[in-house]
Amino acid sequence: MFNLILKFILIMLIIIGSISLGLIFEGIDRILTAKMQKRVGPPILQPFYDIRKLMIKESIIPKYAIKWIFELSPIISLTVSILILFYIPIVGKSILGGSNDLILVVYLFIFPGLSIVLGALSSNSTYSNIGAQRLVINMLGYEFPLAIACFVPVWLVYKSGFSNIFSLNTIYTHNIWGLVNQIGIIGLLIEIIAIFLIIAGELSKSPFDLDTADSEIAGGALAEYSGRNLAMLNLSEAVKIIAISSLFIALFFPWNIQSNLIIMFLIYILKLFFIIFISLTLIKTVTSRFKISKLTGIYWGYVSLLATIGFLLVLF
Amino acid sequence: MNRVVKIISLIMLSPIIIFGGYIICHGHLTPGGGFQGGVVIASAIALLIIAFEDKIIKNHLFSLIETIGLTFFISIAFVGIFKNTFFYNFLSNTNYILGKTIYFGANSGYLNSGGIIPLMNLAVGVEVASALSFIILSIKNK
Amino acid sequence: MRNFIILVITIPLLTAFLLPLLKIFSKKLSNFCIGLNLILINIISFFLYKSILENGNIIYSVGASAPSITAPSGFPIRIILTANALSSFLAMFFTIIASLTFFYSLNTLKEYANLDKFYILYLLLLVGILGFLFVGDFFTLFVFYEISSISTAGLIVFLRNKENFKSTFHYLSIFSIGSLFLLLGIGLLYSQYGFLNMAIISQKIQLSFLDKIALSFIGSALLLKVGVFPFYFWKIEAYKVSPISAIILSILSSLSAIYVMFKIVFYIFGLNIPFIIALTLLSALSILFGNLLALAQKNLKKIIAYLAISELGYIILGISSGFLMQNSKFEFNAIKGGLFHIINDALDIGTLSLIIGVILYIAKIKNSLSYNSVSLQQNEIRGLAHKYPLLSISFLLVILALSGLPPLNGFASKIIIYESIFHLNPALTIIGVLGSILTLAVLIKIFALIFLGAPNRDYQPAPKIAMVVIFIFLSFMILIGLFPMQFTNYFINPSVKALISKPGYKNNIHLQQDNQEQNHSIIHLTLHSKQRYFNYI
Amino acid sequence: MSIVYQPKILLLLFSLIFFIIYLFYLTGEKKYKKDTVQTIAYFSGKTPYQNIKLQNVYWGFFKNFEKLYLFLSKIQRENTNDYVFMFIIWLTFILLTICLI
Repeated sequence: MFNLILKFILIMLIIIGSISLGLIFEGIDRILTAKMQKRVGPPILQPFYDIRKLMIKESIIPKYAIKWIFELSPIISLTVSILILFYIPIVGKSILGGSNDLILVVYLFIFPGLSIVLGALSSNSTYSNIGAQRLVINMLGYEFPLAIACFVPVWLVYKSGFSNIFSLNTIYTHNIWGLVNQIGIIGLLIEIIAIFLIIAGELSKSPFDLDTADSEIAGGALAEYSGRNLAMLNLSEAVKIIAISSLFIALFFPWNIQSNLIIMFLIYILKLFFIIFISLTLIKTVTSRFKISKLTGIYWGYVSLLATIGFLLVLF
Repeated sequence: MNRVVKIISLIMLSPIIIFGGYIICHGHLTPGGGFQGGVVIASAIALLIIAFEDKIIKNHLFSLIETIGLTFFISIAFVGIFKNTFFYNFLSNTNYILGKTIYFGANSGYLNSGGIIPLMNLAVGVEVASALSFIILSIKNK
Repeated sequence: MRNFIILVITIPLLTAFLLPLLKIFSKKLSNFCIGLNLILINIISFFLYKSILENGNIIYSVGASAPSITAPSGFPIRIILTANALSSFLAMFFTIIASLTFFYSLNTLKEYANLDKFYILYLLLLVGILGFLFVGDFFTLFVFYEISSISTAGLIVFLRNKENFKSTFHYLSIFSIGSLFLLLGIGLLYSQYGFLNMAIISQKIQLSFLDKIALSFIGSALLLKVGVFPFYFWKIEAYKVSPISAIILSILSSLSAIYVMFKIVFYIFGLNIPFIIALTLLSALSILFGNLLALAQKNLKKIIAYLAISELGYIILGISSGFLMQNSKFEFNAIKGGLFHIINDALDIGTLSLIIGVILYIAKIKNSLSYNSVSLQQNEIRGLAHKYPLLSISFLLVILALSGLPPLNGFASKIIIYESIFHLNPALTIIGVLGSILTLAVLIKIFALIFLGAPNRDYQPAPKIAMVVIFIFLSFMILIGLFPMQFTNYFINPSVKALISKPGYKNNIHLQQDNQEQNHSIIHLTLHSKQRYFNYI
Repeated sequence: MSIVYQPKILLLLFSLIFFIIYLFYLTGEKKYKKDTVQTIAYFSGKTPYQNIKLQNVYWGFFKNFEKLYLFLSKIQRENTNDYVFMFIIWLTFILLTICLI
């Protein structure tokens, strides 16, 4: 019985921790972009205030919308984003370690996108239809280089003869930078560049934010959401930032000091900040939006070319 | 068709059918068998159809005969299961009907010797005759 | 107990021939008889599977107690049927699906003109499928190849309008050439070795140049029947116009053709490495191009065809890469993933086509081509989710299962395939992940166009029995998805052992020693009488 | 190679988190002014709402791969000697792979 309560507390801890961590990092992201554009920027807890305001507002359901899909999909998108964090080794081992949870995590990342698309399509408004189709094109695009990037460390672990090669724990414990020679180091660096583009694409941030393109299609996929539904979507957005970057931390930046939990967690926060700063704030402020007719060309062409070059270099 | 064709076709009907029957029954001895004999009989029926513009033959009759032939074929095979295996030649070497045992070497061919093979030829002959005449009839009706 | 093999094949044959007689008494009686015979086959194939699990494979020679009792001239020309764990498990599984689709078509395909003719062809196609699984010698392989292709042609032309005639002409012209090449290959083997029995030929074959030509003819004729990427064009023509239950049965026939192809390539010709490498490449291509083409289709039934092709690509990818990784520890898992995916694919594509059949029934779209497969162009069907929540929930579950998302059964088999293929070449796993995301995009497009949006006209109420059949399929999918390990341990592992056991193939089934006096026929003297006769599969 | 993918735990965890999030979701505001102008889908132009047309579903994707789809549609033309010709081509491909290598 005691064991159950412990588990329940652990789950609650992870839910609240991931949501608040995500919102804090979103706040930091907003401040940094503001600073880079020479303006003051909102207070650090601004995302929390947004969420509380949204929870108070009315959550309107459009006329011809299908009620149950429209309401359920934001909640499913949030729950699955939190679920991913249980499979990723953040400090020591992941909570739910398995022998092939890398493929599971790659597939679980499709769920939030899928539920937002279904919710947007069910809201029966032209803008959200177009936004949802663009989100699907975006998913089609970044899934290919994401698969390549995720299977590079698996190949390294396989080449040096470990078992259970698809489990994130083995990749996290065996530091892949040690398993590779000089050419491989260059390959991994190229891979990291590709990863920053993939993270920006996954979270549909600036160069790839075609589905919520504010100027073109007024809020895009989330045009019809308001009130607590929109709050759920913002939360799922925040948790996805944490999830995708902690996946790539586990894969590509596993250095850590073996001491008590708090120091290891702080190092994890530092790595998280490093990745989010480069992949989100830096790329967001620097680049502008790609055209939709070029999006998959860029993904399947340049980004996956970058990833495959990295993979080939690692092969030597 | 005028009267001459009708009478000639009626006269020619019986030799054709008898010849077809001969081919079917002697299937296990002489060349030809169920299929070839059935085609001969179907040509006789075609003769009738053309001569009398099918005043007398209805086509659902043929599909009935066809199914009878088919089910007869399959049921003989199923009877074999009780003896040993499917399609088992339970009549051969039993010296009963169609079961005369034949010794290795040249012989003039005995009619009641094939076991269930003549029965199979009979079933296939009936089925093919009715199927082909059904086809000829439907082509004519189109 | 020994006769179960032949009963599974011949009982549907008997009912197919009896149908016109039964129709004279009453339509109800004929439908009742078909249902009864389908349930009978289910029971028989279940007991067959159980008996094979207990006491090994079965060899059954039609017409004589032992395969070696032959004509005096000395070479054994016998119809021989063999069943191992894999083929009997597939037979049991396919009969369950075929009987469920029968009850489904009773409900939704009522408006067909002369239904009993339809069910004759339906049962003949089922005989063709089951025959493929139990075939033991080459000529019966050719006979069942002909039966299934002619009955599919009959099912395509069933609706008798212009489009159907065109597609049947395409279909028949391709398959006559396909069966020609199959016969050519069999003739080459027969002329060289004098035997038609697969076991003897596998024993005596020396893989000369002529044998390789024969293998390529037989292999490509069977690949044509399977319908993977390069040989898929007849499938688009056939599925575009044929009724839903015919689509499901022809999917099952391509799955059983996969079993025969791998049996022949693996057992009889010995592992021909270039052919297996070509198969892996073709299946990777079929995953990609199957999905890419499905994205651009306007016709619902064509989309089913393209998705079926891409799912076949996964199966062949799994099995052939398993064969390529000979005697390494990943071979067992790769083949296990491939076979497991046969079951999942049959269920997923089956449910998808059942749901699309219900959609066509609801929108009162008869099967003449102008309406035949609703072209999504004119948005004839819209906003079904408002009035049919159950149907849209089942379609969402099919989206999850077909594109292989975690909780359901598609993912359970794909994860095994990806793991074991990675050791052969990581590019195959990447193509697999890409294929499943493309399938997801296709299914979202159908869901958006048909289920969401403002409803434009009133629709018929959903047919009761059809929905029950769909829920049975869905419960199968959810059960397999939630308990993949138990399912594979009990069902799939013995089948994989049966497929892999190449050494076992030769000597694990000894001819039932038949000590009646007929044994001392000439064949016994000619073939080194001291040693046991032959070792059969 | 222990394949330790437990769907049951995944589903259990999913439903637990879903339940907790749903509790948090219920604290939000539920009421909204029904069938007022609010609920009509937002559209800046004058033309009334049309459902998605098939031609422009995934327009960006097809625009990107236009040449590929042109080539693919050339293969699938509905005449018989095209199909037979393709079957012969692929037959020779398999013949060459088996016999020559």
